[in-house]
Amino acid sequence: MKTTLPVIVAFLSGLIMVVGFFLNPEKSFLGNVEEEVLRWGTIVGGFTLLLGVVSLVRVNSRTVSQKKQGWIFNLITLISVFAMAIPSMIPLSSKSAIGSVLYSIIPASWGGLFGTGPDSIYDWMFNYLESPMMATMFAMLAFYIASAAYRAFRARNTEATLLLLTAVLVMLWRIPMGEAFLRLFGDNVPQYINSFVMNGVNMAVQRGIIIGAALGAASMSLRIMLGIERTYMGKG
Amino acid sequence: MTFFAQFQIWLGAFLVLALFSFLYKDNPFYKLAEHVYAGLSAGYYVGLVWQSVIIQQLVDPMFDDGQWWLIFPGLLGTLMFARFFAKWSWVSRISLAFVMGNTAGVFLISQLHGLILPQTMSTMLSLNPKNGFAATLLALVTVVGVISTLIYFYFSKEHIGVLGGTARVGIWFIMISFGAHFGYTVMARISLLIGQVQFLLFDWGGSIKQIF
Amino acid sequence: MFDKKFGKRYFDDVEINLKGIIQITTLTILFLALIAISASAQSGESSIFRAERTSVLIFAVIFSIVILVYTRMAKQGKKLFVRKIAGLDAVEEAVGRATEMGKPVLFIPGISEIDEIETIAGISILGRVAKITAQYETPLIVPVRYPMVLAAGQEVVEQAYTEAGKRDTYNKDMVRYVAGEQFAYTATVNGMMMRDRPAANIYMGAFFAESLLLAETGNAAGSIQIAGTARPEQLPFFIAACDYTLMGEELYAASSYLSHEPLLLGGLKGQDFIKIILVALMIVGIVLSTVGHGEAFKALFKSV
Amino acid sequence: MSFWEKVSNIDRRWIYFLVAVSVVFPMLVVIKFPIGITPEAKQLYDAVEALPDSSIVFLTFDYYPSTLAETEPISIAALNQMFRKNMKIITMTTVPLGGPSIAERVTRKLANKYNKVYGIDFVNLGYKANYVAVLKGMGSSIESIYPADNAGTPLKDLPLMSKVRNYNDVKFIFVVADNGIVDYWISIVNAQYGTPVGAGVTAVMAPKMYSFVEAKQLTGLLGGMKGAAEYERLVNHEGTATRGMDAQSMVHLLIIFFVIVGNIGYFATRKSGRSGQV
Repeated sequence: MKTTLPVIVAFLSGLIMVVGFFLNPEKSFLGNVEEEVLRWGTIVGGFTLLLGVVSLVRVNSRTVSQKKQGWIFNLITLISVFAMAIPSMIPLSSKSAIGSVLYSIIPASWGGLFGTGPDSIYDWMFNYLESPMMATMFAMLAFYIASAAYRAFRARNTEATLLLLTAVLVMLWRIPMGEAFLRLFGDNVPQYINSFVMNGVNMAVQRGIIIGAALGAASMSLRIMLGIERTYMGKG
Repeated sequence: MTFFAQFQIWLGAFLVLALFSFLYKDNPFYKLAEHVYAGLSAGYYVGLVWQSVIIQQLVDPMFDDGQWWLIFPGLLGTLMFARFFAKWSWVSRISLAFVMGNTAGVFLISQLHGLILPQTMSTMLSLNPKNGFAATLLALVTVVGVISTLIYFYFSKEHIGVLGGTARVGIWFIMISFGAHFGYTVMARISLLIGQVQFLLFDWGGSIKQIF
Repeated sequence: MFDKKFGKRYFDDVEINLKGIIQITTLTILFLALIAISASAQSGESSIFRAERTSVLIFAVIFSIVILVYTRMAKQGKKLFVRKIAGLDAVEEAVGRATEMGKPVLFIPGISEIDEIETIAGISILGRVAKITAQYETPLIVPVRYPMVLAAGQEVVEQAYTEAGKRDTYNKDMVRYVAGEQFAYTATVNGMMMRDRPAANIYMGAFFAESLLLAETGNAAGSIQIAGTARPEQLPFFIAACDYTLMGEELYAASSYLSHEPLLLGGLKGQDFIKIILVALMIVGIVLSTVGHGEAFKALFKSV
Repeated sequence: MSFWEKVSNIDRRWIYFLVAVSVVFPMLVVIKFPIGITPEAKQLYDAVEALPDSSIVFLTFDYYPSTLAETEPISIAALNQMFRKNMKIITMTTVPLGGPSIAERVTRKLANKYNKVYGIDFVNLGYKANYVAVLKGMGSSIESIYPADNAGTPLKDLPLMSKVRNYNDVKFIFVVADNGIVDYWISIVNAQYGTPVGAGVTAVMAPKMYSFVEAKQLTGLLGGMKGAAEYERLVNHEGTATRGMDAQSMVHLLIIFFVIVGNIGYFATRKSGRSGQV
């Protein structure tokens, strides 16, 4: 029961997708079922995102309540979670039951602050706290790339040499001065990089990798549907 | 600039600098920013799922459009939380299995239909020299690249003989492609660094000038 | 009987029968659909079957049969050859060095959800790594980004420790949930690397822009690093910053190779078989196109 | 320790420092390297330029605030070109956060510059969830997807929107994106409704887009900050991308320099036989 039922559920929800693909949606009952199941999938999938939040809150509250070393930082995490989450969940208008109670206490003009709209607290925190940090993490990569290039891009063998030569060539090609430099070797050199390196070799390799990865993903999907692969089920 | 606009800039600048400080050394400011970030991102998911999934896709259609049957995905979603109760955690497998099966079904077909077949087809290029030298050369590069890459990822035989030779060409092609990717990514990351530095120099710097 | 300790790998008889039934049902449905389509295609009217998708159906059927046949062969204990993957020994070496130094091993099973094939491959390699750390009694840290991965990871590690007879040294916090957002996760793991200074960092799974952030920090912390991912856009960074890198499908191959799990092995062999078919088809198509008769052949691969 | 060994084992913080210097320096001391134009950028510019004046065009803001440095300059340059040609612009986004407010901020600023009126010369539709449904739905009727604009004004009260029913009334779609949404603009909108699509994307995405340009599914392509700078030069408006290109060039050259020095060090120390393994 504990494993059989999930296997059957996985099989059926997958099968509907597969069979639905081959049927005409206007002509068959299954076409509509497919659409509905997909919708269910997005809804149930949304809940899995919330699981992470629950785990995070649990882990951090434990540290805080036991006053483990550095618990103050975990408290900050908890405060940040709620500061962002709570305003986003408050209803925007007085239409619903909770909303009508809420807006009898606070002015209705505050409504815009809640939810996830353009003027909300949530949107503000995203734009002015979270995104600068996200952009900074990306920006830090520039430093790391430089140091990785220095330490690791060594012409140790043919493969490494090809990698670093192409990288240098593309970096040159993408900046004004480099492009001018490349033209010294012939007016069409930048165009050749475009067509042979980017559209030629690069595209071919991407295609080979795409095909291989797709085969892997398809065979895994097949095994999940058939209940052969169950790593995802975790502990019973 | 209003006080609030100044405040926004200073807050942003503090967080940016706190994260950048990790480049020198791990320190309490980085640790602070790291923990704020972890919390905010979790809160972000709550808002996203609450508004765009629970309200827009579940509650509104159920109450406004009378789509009562959405109670089932709602229940399945709620069952996910059974995971936190040891005795009932197996129940959450049903919801998970639903999502996994659903994804697997979509994937099985989309990978075969959307990727493998069309990509295989577009590799069937004409190598006829009458298409012109450049076009033929490009076609040849593509064909050799795709096939040798596939051969490199063939595991059922040792890579010796013809197979080994082809695989070797494959790895060369692969390295060239990775180099190109590296070059492009370098460009993207530097641009974002430039963006952050522009923020610090001009926005925050401007604010500092105005204050002092 | 179903042995809870040894988990999912050992099925009881009822389940094996069930699987057989499911497999047979699927194939029957696919075949019936095939026949129905060919029948409806002849009648010419628009039917409930999409005749234009016949080629996809045929390919799907062939694909499924090949994978299932190889899986069955692997399960029956047929010897299936998989070439040795360079760099795999490095995993054991790295754990050995961590033991000598008395420092932990950090393992990251990628940053994707459990429904990603790379994550599953990563988790299965984790099982193997955990077995080695259990034998050497080396501390193991596994930060994860999703609760589902947490559950699967904990189970695999616990099982490895039990199998190695070191159940008493297993600790639930070895696999821990860190943060949900990509860079929040990265920021936290980077902090861990600088504070705990693991001797070896092993990255196996799906990685995105954080690949280099992790690998460079690990390098700065002086750890041996081994990476494996199927994402082509991240591979250059792992290649640049790690000591060994498994590229693309090597990750999947490694997980089958290490685990000697018949199910994984069978899948891998099946994919290899299909790959050869595809290459053959490509060559036929190229030859036909070159002599100017390719369009009809290519049309077989087209569908809406 | 020999000189080259010392150089090879330099503290990485020196490298970080040099990167920081080569980003900051060109911003304070402007050098202005001339910017070359790629055929893909020219193609995009020409396509927009060739449209009749007052054509109705789409401009999307499909990006998050974290990639503003690469994407925002493209939007600004495109708006300059479009407003100058007196085009009627409809903006929208498939990105929930940041997208709607960026669109609002950027368009209003440019509209003030060119004295354009909201509702007549431009409209901001804002964000709606489930992008596949949005892109497909607008093919039959924009109003069915967006009953009201970003501010909540019903579309029928906006003079511009009374002239637009679906993609058939739109002459060009200029997508600015930092995520996979471009694929759907191509595979759904361009493929099924035939409206030409041009794109400005982040540099990470650009390599993949080449195959779409080649297959003529995409009319022109701008890749990353370089692409943005090219477009700024084409529309003759110097913005943050052009100013950033100096810094971009400096860091590229610095990294190339690192690769060269690293390799010299590698071969020098390898010859002396003391370190061969890295």
